[in-house]
Amino acid sequence: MLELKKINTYYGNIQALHDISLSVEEGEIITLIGANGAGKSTTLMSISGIVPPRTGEIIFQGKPIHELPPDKIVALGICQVPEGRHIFPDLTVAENLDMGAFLRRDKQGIKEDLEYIYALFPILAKRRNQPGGNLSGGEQQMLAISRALMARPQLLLLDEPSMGLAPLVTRQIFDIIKKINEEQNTTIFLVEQNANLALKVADRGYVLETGRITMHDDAGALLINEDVKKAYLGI
Amino acid sequence: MDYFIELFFGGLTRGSIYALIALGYTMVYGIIGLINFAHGEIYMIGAFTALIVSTVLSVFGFPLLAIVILTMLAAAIWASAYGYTVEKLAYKPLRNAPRLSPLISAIGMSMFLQNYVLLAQTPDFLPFPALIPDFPFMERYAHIIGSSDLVILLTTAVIMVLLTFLIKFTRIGKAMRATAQDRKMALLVGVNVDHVISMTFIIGSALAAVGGMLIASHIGQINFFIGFIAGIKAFTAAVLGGIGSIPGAVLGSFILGLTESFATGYVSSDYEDVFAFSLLVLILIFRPSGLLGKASIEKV
Amino acid sequence: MTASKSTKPTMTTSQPILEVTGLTMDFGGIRALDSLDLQVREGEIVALIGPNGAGKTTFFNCLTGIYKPTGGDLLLTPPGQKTRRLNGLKPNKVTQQGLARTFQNIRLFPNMTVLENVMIARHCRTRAKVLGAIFRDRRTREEERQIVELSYSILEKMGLESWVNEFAKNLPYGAQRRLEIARALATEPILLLLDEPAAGMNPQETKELDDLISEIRDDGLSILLIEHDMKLVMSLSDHIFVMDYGKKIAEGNPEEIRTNPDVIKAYLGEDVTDA
Amino acid sequence: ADPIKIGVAGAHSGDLASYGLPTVKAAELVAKDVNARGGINGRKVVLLVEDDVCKPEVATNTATKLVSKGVNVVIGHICSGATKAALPIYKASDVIVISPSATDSSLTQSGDYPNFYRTIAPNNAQARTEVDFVVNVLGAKKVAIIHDKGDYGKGFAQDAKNFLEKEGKAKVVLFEGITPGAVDYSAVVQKVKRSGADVVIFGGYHPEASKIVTQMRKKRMKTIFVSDDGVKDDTFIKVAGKYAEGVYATGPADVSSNPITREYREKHVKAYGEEPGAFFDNAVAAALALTNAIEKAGSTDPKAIAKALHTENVETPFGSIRFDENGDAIGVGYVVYKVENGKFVAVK
Amino acid sequence: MLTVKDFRNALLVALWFVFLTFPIMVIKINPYERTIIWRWHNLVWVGIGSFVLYLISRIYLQRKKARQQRIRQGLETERIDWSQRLMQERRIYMPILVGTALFALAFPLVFSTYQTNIMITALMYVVLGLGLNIVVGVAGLLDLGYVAFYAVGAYSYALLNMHFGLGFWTVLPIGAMLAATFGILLGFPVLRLRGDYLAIVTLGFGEIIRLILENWTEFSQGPSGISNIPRPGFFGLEMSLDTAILYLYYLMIAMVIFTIFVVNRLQNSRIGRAWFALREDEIACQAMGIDKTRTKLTAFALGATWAGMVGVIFAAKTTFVNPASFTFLESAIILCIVVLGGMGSIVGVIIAALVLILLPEYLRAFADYRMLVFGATLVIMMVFRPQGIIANIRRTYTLERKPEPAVDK
Ligand SMILES: Nc1ncnc2c1ncn2[C@@H]1O[C@H](COP(=O)(O)OP(=O)(O)OP(=O)(O)O)[C@@H](O)[C@H]1O
Ligand SMILES: Nc1ncnc2c1ncn2[C@@H]1O[C@H](COP(=O)(O)OP(=O)(O)OP(=O)(O)O)[C@@H](O)[C@H]1O
Ligand SMILES: CC(C)C[C@H](N)C(=O)O
Ligand SMILES: [Mg+2]
Ligand SMILES: [Mg+2]
Repeated sequence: MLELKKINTYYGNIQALHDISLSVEEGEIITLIGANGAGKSTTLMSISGIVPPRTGEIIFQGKPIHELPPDKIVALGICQVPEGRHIFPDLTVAENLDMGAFLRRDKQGIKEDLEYIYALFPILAKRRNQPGGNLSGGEQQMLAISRALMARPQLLLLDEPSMGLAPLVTRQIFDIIKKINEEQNTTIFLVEQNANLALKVADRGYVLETGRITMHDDAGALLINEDVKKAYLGI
Repeated sequence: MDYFIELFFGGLTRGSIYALIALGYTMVYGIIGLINFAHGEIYMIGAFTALIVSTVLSVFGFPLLAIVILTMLAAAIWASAYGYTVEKLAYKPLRNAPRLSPLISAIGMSMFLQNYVLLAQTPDFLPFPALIPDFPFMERYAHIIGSSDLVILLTTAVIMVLLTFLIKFTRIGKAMRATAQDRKMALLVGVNVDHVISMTFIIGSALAAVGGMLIASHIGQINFFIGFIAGIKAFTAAVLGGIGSIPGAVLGSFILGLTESFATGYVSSDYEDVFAFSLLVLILIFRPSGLLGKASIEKV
Repeated sequence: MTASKSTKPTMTTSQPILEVTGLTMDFGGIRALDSLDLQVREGEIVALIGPNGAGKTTFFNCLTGIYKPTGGDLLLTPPGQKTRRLNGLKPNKVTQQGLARTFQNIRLFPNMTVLENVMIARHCRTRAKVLGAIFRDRRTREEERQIVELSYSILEKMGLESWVNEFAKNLPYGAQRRLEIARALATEPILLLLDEPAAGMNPQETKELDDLISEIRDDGLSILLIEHDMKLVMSLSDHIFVMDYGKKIAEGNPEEIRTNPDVIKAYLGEDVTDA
Repeated sequence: ADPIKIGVAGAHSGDLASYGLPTVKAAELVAKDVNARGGINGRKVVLLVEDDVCKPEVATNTATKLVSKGVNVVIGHICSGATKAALPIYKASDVIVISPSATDSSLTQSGDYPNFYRTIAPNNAQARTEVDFVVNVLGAKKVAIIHDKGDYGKGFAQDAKNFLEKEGKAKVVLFEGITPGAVDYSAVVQKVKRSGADVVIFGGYHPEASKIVTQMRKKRMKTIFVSDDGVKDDTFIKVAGKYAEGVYATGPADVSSNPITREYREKHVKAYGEEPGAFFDNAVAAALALTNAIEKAGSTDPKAIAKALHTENVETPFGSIRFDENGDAIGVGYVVYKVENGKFVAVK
Repeated sequence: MLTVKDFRNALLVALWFVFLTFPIMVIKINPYERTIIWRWHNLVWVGIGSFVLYLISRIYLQRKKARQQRIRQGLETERIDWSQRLMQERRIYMPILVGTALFALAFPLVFSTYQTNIMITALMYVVLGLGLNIVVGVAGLLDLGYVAFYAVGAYSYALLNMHFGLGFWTVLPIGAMLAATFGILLGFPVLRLRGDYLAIVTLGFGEIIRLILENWTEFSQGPSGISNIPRPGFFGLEMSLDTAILYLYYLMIAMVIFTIFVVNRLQNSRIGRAWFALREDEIACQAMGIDKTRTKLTAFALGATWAGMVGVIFAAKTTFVNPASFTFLESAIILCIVVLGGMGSIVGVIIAALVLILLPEYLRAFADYRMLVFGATLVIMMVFRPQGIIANIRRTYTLERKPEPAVDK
């Protein structure tokens, strides 16, 4: 479904990604793990077209997308929940969700999805008329994920969804990720610091070190890999 | 009492004039956080285009109504084109620059446009034809409020309602608000940010042009410098109302217009601007984000 | 830290240095803190946990003067000194009284060097004025020298010495977190407030942070910690407070909290091994 | 022999250029004539043209530049403020200055600038003429005075006020400054209306004047509007259109029948293809007076020139003039004009 | 190098500008006579001009890209920004420094009085720029009314001299102090305003001061201003104009050196650090124990002090003051100097002041095109060097085992 071919991404003159190649199959959950600053978020930003790669190709459903502007990429069905949530602070919760569905035109479908989301996260329903900026960190994370879901993405890019969340919520969110993946058949590209948890829900995993892919395997296999354990699982 | 009412309407007219310009300021500020000093010049260019087009049309013998409509259209189109081009040339390359760089670019643009018109046209004042005729039914009230005052007031009211509707309920309005608050995230939900910013400049400029035409027709003369003074006042009004807020810009403009009118009427026009700016300082001391601006306690 | 503070505290019998009673904070209609009571004793690491939106950060903000609490009392008793109220003090005064904090979303001075970030924190402990700065008299020079020296030694301790002249914004995330702590330490606090220091760190990095925080405590500071990483909380804390909806719902040592049914229901969930 | 260097300073660019450029042209025309005659006492005349944009702080630089280039005399500056700033520099270098348009009374009357002359009457002479007219001819009892807060407009207004108050024949019911460039003057206009004035005296330039007159007439006010030579400009009539009818303005006496005036106006049309602009006649007078004085003095010694200016009459567009001990031209005065059928017509 | 596509785009750009400038460039109306002049030739110029300019900008961009490409492939080492190099390598900047110093000292001896006079003006703006730099560049407070303090200084001298006969040297410190006092008075209520709100309030304040000077005739003689202000004295010596200008020139040079010295020391001090930090993040700053209001006030008052001093010098130099010299445009120019120079950078501000003040002076030959070029220059400079001529470099410290700060600047 998505394929990255040898992409190189730069911030100014600093190279953040070196020849990254990876692929995501339809319907699977893959995860990208790595230390701080390894380039995980940059990978996602490259896919979304915010920081387009200087060289290399990104193919989505057979079409090259690495030269498209971000809005066209979203229109193709790739949505991202960025690191740090990026809630629109002065829009209400409801308006934030509405923004998620910005490119959609099916009023009925939007309404249904909204109901679905309010059922998934009752707290959001309760706060629907409050400005997003006043929500707590966890509430904002839920809102951010919900907002992305409102676009009905085919591929959902999640950047550290568990950051700053209470354990209970973290688990809820991972349950929901699985649920979306199963119920709506949404393909999920998960970037996570909490490698334990990520590898448990994922089908496959990639390990990123200072901008280079150093390992790639089934999630289960990575979970028991000694190097991974030492470096990322803190065991 | 009559005197009070006269001053009141005078203030309203003045306020409406400020409002038409202030709206553009506030929109641009709201979306890219830039004090667009060149906005006053866009207003001036709108007025000049209107003068040129209306003269050409009237030389060719068009009827008044056609002249008014075509002139307004032409002024709006060309002012928008200038607004659009200015953004592309002077601000877009500076999207990620330090905060003050676009401000200086704007000041430079403002000087450039002033002198451009000065050189291409004339430094002298030119008479502007009265595009708004004296309505017969207004004759009874002419000593209080003139026909063009009435038209300006109504136009401002209509534009404000339309604009509020646009921002609140339309797609482009939503996109504008999203872009204003978090540009990166707006991109990630599929908003074409460049397009939205361009649209903001285009709409703001068109409003300024309509304002420019009405005001010029009301006052009866223009030159290349009219944008500067009106621009500063309009900007003050926008801040007074809470910059970034559409109703705020209008409210701020009315308050400023009325203050100036009453200050002149009951105190002295010597200190008209002193009153205006003192009011601004006073209001900002008690409401640091303007009248309708959000008092934002930053959440940390 | 400085030599004067290296006496190791005794754990249980120590005095409360921070005493919070009935703290309430309203935002318009929302009551973010609802008569909260809480104490921190000298030399303790106290954790504050609770669901998202429980009011933990708000509590820090009230404590450090960024918000003005609607009601309640905040009392600080530095070891061997008189008790003082912190209510209504400006943030800078609070810092002067000996409270230092980090922020949930990192707030460094991104375009200043790492060393300068720490040197800034010495501001409230130094006195050079405009004239001193211009004439650079002996005292000012001496003071500057001490600032640099002390800042450098703190950075060394935090393992940041190789970055001193780098812009803060160019540091990797983990290092930025540590720099924030270093900066807080440089204000010579008696109580250190950490707001989710492990957020965004991988388990390995979290482990290093664990050691770092214990070290700081061993230097004689008391620490109040907000954190969602239970492994870190359980291994570090002497005492844990649990909040929900602005209220305290439980307190106790890690073992008590881990098994408290209210806490499990509101916060931990059934199975705590992963998180 | 060395050429005689005549500086020409004033606003040559920017929004006030239209007041300054005609002076440059006048100087050019006169210089051409003089040089065609073989110069003054065998010395050619060269012009050093410098722009001061009518700003005092720039004018000091302009003056310094002219002085360091070794000018012998200067025609200019155009605006009173700029002139005041520049004069001390000329004074320190003993350079004689003659302005075609700077009208601030104190320039000649304060005694601070013995090197200053002008071919236009001072503001207080203008105010004098105007007040006499308002009181004696129009028979006004209540007068409202407004001005544009500028050095010229306010100075004039102040003089008018002083005269009115001293004589006490009419009452000054309003004295206020308006903000030039403001979008609307309705409040001031209302105030004038309420003051019950029969006559408004305005000190300032035509753009504001036309706005105020227009608003007054639109409000159906019939108050008589009287103004100064900043308004006595055809542009005023063109801009204010029908509302200009009946407005009075003072200005230099109409000299269009004077042969010298005619001569130079024709030369201007021939050389530049258009009618001359503001203060052209005054500038021609200044240039003629200077060249004549140098010729009569037989040298460029400032003392000799000064003496010649005070004693030797010279034929100018304003007739035969010389300068009084203050430096004001004797015989250059003001008359009152009225707009009738779209033209300024001198009132007898 | 240029592709067909580039030419096609250039054509489109040219067409757009032809359309854009059509009414204003082509049609000239005479509303009195109701005649129209069509200036079609302008259209051609606009078309050709924008076509060529577009192609030039394309070539520039391509070059830049190609260079980056080569850097990436390791074919070329990255060029260090010249401004950084200038500042960092002693070998380069010492000779420049010495050269500049010699040039500055010899200037009035080599050039005419007029040139010297212009240079004095430029130097005044250098000091004004450095003063505002404390407020805007270092402390990050956007002040659009800086000219108010300049006016306070100028009128202090004018009025104190007129009424009490006080001399230049007596008033210099008084003017500075008065300006500082005004700074504090204004600062108190408004410094808690954020960013652009502060900007507009300071703009308003600047206007208020000017309007008071204009209207309160009894106090300030209104718009006709105060003339015959004496030039700076030198132990009562009578001076000719040339000598007076010479004297003023060296006085300004001394003033500039003094200002650089003070500003440099301030920046690298405890207070300077607090200002920088304040600019970066106010909340974190307070959490570090910095008194926000007080630190801002100090910056504001110090900035005002310098404006006050230069104001006194201004009055002494022109020997005449009137309110027209203190308009918003003046504040804007000083602000341009600060930003164009590179916020917080002393050398940058000096260069920018010299460029921005000398440029229009020497462009005077272009008369009417002067301000057009000036405006365009501002835009172009910002677009190509948004961080300013010389981006500010933070002081670095070298620490050996026994830490000893060494200034690297
Ligand atoms: N806007 C930027 N400008 C310059 N460099 C950047 C920028 N954003 C990231 N970088 C650099 O790029 C590299 C990769 O960063 P990235 O954010 O992708 O890491 P990450 O793996 O997501 O880390 P984290 O776990 O901290 O989120 C880092 O060295 C970082 O410093
Ligand atoms: N400035 C504010 N204005 C309005 N409401 C606020 C403000 N700050 C916080 N709140 C509200 O107060 C509640 C507590 O927020 P707080 O940030 O303290 O939560 P928290 O416990 O730190 O959560 P998390 O663990 O997610 O960071 C939230 O519901 C939030 O919406
Ligand atoms: C009309 C202006 C150009 C000059 C005016 N008379 C003055 O004295 O300033
Ligand atoms: Mg990341
Ligand atoms: Mg929190």
